[in-house]
Amino acid sequence: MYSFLQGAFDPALVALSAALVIGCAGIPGLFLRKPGPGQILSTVATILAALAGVPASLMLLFSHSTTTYSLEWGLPFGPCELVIDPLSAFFLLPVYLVSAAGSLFAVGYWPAAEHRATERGLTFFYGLLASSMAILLMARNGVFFIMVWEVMALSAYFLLVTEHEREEVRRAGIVYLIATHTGTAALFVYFSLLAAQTGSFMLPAAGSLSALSPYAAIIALAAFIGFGAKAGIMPLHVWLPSAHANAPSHVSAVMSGVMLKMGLYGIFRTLTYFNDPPLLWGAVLTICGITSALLGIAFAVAQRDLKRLLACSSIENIGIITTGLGVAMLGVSSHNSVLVYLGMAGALLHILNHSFFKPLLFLGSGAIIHASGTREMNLMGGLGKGMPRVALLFMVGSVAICGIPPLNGFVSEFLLYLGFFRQLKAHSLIYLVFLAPLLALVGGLAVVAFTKLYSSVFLGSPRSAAAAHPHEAGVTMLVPMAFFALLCLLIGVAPQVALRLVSPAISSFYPQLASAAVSAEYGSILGRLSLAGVLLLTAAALVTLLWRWRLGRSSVASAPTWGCGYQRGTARIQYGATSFSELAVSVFNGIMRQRIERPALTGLFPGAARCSDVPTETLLERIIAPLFTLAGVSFAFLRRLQHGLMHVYMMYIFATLFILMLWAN
Amino acid sequence: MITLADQLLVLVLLINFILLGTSRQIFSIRAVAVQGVILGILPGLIHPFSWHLVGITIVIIAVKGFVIPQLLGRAVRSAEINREVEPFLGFVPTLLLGAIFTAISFSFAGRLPMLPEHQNYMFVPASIATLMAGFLILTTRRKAISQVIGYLVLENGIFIFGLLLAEAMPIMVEAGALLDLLVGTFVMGIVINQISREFSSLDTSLLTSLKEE
Amino acid sequence: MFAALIILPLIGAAVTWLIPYDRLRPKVLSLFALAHTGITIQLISFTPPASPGGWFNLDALGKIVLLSTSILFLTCAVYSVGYLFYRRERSNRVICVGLLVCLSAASLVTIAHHLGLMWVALETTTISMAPLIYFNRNARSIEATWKYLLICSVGVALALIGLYFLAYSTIVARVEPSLLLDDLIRDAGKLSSGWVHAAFVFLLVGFGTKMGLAPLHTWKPDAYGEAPGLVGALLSGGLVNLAFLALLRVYQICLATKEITFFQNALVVMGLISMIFAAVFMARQADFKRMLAYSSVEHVGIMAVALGLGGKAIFGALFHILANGLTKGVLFLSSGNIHRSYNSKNTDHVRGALRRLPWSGGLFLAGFIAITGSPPFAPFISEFTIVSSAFIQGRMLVGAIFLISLTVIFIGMALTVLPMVMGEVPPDSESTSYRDSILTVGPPLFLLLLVFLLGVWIPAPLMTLLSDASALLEVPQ
Amino acid sequence: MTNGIIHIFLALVMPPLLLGVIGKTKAAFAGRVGAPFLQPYYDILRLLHKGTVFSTTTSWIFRAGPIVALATTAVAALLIPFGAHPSPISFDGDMILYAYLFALGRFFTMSAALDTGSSFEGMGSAREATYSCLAEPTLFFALITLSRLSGSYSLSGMLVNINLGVWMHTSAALLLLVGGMFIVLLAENCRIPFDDPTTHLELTMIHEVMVLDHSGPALAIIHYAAALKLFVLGAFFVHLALPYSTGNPFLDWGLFIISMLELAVVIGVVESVMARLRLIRIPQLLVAATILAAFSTLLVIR
Repeated sequence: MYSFLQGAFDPALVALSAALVIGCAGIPGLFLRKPGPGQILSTVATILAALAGVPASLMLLFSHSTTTYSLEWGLPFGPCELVIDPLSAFFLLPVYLVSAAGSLFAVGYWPAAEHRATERGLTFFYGLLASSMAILLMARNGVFFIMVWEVMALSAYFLLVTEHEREEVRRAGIVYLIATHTGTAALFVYFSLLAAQTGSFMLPAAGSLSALSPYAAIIALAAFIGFGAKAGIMPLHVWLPSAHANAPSHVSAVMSGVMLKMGLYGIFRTLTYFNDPPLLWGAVLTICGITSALLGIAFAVAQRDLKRLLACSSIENIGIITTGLGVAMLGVSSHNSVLVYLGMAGALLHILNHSFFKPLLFLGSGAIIHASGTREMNLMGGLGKGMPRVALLFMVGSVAICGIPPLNGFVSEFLLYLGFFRQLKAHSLIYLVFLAPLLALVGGLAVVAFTKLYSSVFLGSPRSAAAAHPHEAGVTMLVPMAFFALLCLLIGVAPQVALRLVSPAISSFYPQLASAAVSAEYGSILGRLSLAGVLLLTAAALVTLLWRWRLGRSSVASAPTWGCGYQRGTARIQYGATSFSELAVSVFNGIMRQRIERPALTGLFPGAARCSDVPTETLLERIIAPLFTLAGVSFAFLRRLQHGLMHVYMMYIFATLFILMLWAN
Repeated sequence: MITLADQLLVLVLLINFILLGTSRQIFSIRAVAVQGVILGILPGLIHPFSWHLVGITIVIIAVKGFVIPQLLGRAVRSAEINREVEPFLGFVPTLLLGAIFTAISFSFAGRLPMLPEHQNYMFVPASIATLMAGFLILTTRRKAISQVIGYLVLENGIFIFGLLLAEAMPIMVEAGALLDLLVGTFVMGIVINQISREFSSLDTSLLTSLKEE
Repeated sequence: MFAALIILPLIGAAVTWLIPYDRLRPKVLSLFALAHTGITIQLISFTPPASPGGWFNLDALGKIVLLSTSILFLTCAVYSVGYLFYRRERSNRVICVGLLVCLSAASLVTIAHHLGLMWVALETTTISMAPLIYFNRNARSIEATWKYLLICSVGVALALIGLYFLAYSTIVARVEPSLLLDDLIRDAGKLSSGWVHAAFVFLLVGFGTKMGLAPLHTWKPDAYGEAPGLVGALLSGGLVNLAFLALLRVYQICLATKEITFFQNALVVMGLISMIFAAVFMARQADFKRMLAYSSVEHVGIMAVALGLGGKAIFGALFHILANGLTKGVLFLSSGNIHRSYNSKNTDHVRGALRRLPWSGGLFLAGFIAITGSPPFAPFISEFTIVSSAFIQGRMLVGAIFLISLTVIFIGMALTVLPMVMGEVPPDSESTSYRDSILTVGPPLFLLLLVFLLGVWIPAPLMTLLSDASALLEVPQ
Repeated sequence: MTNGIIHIFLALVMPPLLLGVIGKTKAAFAGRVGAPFLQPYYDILRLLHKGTVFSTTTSWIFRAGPIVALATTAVAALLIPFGAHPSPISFDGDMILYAYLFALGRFFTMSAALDTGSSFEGMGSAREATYSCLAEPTLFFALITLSRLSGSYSLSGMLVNINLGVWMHTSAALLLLVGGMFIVLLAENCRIPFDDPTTHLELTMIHEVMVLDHSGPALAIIHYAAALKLFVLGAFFVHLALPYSTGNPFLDWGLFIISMLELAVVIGVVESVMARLRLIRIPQLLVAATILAAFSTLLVIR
């Protein structure tokens, strides 16, 4: 069937033009006098492009074909090729889906009429970001890659500082910009050394480089720093929480749902070059991955800012994906194809899943902030009554992100677990199995984090006046969320379909693998999983029926919650977000540092006082910021060289002359 | 003739030391003037007579010997309350350094290949020594006036070297010399006078307000 | 044709001197600048043969510098119409005349193939710029002028004696004594190495001072800080390139003498030192014009390193002449607008420029992004070429220092620029008469568009020009 | 087929009996006669006929809580083998599903508790969340050990495999495992020393406090679900601790029922002789359990 359709038209061309359309979608708005139409226009264009782009990339994915376009450009860096292979096609899917959904969400969330000053720029850079990501996946010329990469990074920056009147947004922006620029510097090294190896700036073909060559290690390191900083792998994550927390929500959705994946794509792509990666690489990836997962979710548990919590959980999910990739690399190095398959399948599928439920949650948080006007979870509560639909969709997202059946998050983690357990029969690397309990711990913490999030936002009774009168989100905001929720449920109930989606990408990553047979085997296992899912739903339905029947037969009354005898209960004595996680935080105290401001109570009748505890960015606040201060101080000392004394300036010249003379002879 | 030229060059070197050693602005200005006059005479001694040469000589003597000193002197008299040099480095160390540099420049010149007909001149060492003396003044004297003087000495050093090339590429040398004179006179003079107008006195004008704090 | 290039601006200078109306002068200035650009393009497309005697000749190197200088000058001239309108309080006769004289001298530098003549022209540009730096007529500006003048004159004097050494080496070598570039390159093999080495050192220091390589750069922050925006643009985008051209000439001779290694190493070391200096001085810089000055130090450092690396990096260096010149134009002109509008160049007072001056603020931000080597702007092309060739040549250390200082500089600049343009305008900041107008915003915008264009697409003729030029600087096999 | 039916029948009917046995044991220790063995059944039936009071602050989550809790436990019951008989549903990796089903149930019970907006129920769910996520790794270490011993990736495979022979070989590892799993069993089912189901001081409760606001049929469902959870986890534990099997299928069923009752008695004994721990100590005990399990894993892997 695909072949027939391909006869009809060239999917690669469709995908490419879709990307270009998305990029140009925001431009008309810049020139229109009225604010509204530009936004509508760009949204419509983006959605149409996505509608064309998704099927096109699916075809490319399943047809296992590789299409190449050569772009004419006047720069002296060799030919500029655009190539779409299954790996790129796979990563293209979330780009189209999320960007389209986000732009639809923006119509309700950031209406042009209310944000005359910022809407144009926002729409424009949003399109630029989306299309640059799509084109990035096709770029095969290193220099072109960097250019697109930087366009992506910068447009993300401009989206992030949309509300730059706020100090906190500016800080987040600067941190982000510095981090991403440092990453780009690493990419300079990366592509230069690749060029030194291959003699051209074209990205090497799969398996064309040897990992034993002296530069390979440096190349890998540079890639890890450059791409890992973008992906937010620990310890390169410092920019991530504040950036994702302070961007407009639909932008956070794209940044977290797609942009992080671009960093991962870079790492995937890099690993394909080498035909014999040493064990060390896989080990490093695995360790960094599991560390990010654990610490990321631990930080998430401690957060009190809604979007920060989501951002930290992004670090966790990226960590899980990286773990999967690392395990797969270990499989490659130890020639254990089952491990490769399961690791890659888990990683890729989790990439897909994360780009469904994370945007769902971020969009949901947008709706929440829209309704309650704050990001502080301790001030929310009871929103579920005002906005039941959002609450339902958000519940789907939360369950999915905890990796709980019957939703999609579970499927990818399930594959990883299988991979770990399979090691018990392997000849080497048997200790990988110890990742299973760690991953289980991550899952447990995720449940803590998201019950905290969900309950303190939607459940109970409102803790502040702001949250008292929420309003349901509009259709344009609900539709994208519902769309993602549906996808989560779909993959959760029919995982074997999703597995067919990732197999081509895997085989393009590791051609030696006889992927058909293996995928068939695991397809059947996942089939049993979906059976269990169905059973679960039926069981739930049965219990519900039983209960309804009993409810019908007996009296139903309603009364205020029982205060255990305490009659004067107020909304403030509910368990809030902070108090809920307090116990868990105290257990993991070593990892999560809380800055606790306690007032000093003195005298017999101390006045009113507040106590607050704020989770701290350990790495940023304890290590990096001090380093910057140190550098500033030492530089200030060095700046005395420019002291305005003419004769000393003359001495500089004389000294230079003298030294050069001595050197010359 | 040659011997006379060499003796004059020795005189130039002596003047360098005077400049390094003297503590009075006016005196050092005069000294530079004398040095200029001597340099004006030098071409006449080593080149055959020509009207062109006469012209050059007159111009140089006029400018180096009279115009510049006049400008500087006016600046000093009008704007300088304290007419001491106020060196950044004491006189004795400066003189010692001067001596050392002169020695260095002689050895340096010795190591460079020369035309046989220039072998027994001391043009090269003298020019380099003067150059270094100029640098020494520039680096050890605080005041604007002193630095102009240092610059002039520097130029004189270059001029001496130019004499070696005079017959090979006369236009070049003259252009260089004249342009330097232009800078020396007008621009420096003008700026000095501007400074003295801007800051009522050159003592207050140590010119150190532009810096990184 | 060559004569026209030189004479026309001089005529212009004379005319502007005679014009009695302040309003009229800048317009005439831009008229002559336009004519000059026309001649430049004419010359570049149909290059006449070298003049008899070979004193004047426009080779590829000269073309590149001439092109960038002429474009930059034209934009600054147009800008001056709008800018000087805000400086009505004082006569603009000196500045207009000075600019045109400088233009004439600059063109002479690019076409002169006789080192002595080139030197004379260079010295002329130095002198003609002095009164422009003193435009503001206050204590600070006189100090800046004084330092600029004395240090640059000393530098140029050193260059002169360097030339003398070179000439003397020809005499000693018993070849026909001359400072014609072609003769020198021809006879380079025979010259006596002692003198040649001394000459190279003196020329490097001399032209390096004019160019502002650290630690010879000390005049730069003062001069750039006190001069008006457009003068700063010309200093950092024009004069720097002229001095660099002079250095390129020396490099050519050096290449011919087969003793290039020392010179190259010296260039790399001084270049890296300049970049490190810039990195140190740019962090927490409270005066954004001085910050731009240090950025200029950084970029001459980049050019020097590229020249020292040789090979593919030469292309980067030559392209950087254009990229840096034009981008500096954007930065200085827009910063001039911001300075006018806030009447302060202290970053503590200048806040929220994007709110008060959307265009100038945006241009300044874009210029910052461009100058720090982010695509899709021209400096990225050159800087990436240089870094990559450093690594491809296997000179890891050089590449590493280069990249690290680039990153530190980016951080320093970001911490200065972003707070300036973002956020709210402080309520206590004084309101001035300045408003963005087409005349003050158009020129930098035009430059930015050029920078962007060159960043994504280098036209074929320019490409050939650049490759010809780099062929002149390649080691002959 | 018959085995499947028996399996489902037992899972549906037997769980409350365990509670009854535990109660009887404690009564015996206290020197009382105690409630009849079938008391839990009576309670559940009575509750099913009672009316319901819904708190005004609650939303649909509150109602979903009990349903999901029961549904997940029921599916888990289908995954675990009873005695020598493999479970009706078993496939590679079902143990992971088994572990995560409880997480799902927990998610909803905790949310339901927090939905009431009562500070006590919030307290309870906070504790539940922390302790259960600490218990998580222990279970996985146990699974690893069993999978290593049996070479199978499904619960039936790895549990049915355990028999005296295996005990002979790897007694040390299995002993450690039994210790760890027993702690987890008590913790997950909120028995003493972790939680006291019969206390009346809300401040000290974990599980019981989370269901304060549930009433009538909902409470019945919750009690039944709790019993079922005890049964399911107990079945897992019984496989480790009492791995007897005769060839005869029906004898094996009997054997399984007996050993479950034995387990109930043991729990009863523990509850009678021990006091509830201070909340601060609970994490330490759980971590200790994890360490035991980890050691057993190391023993079998090396």
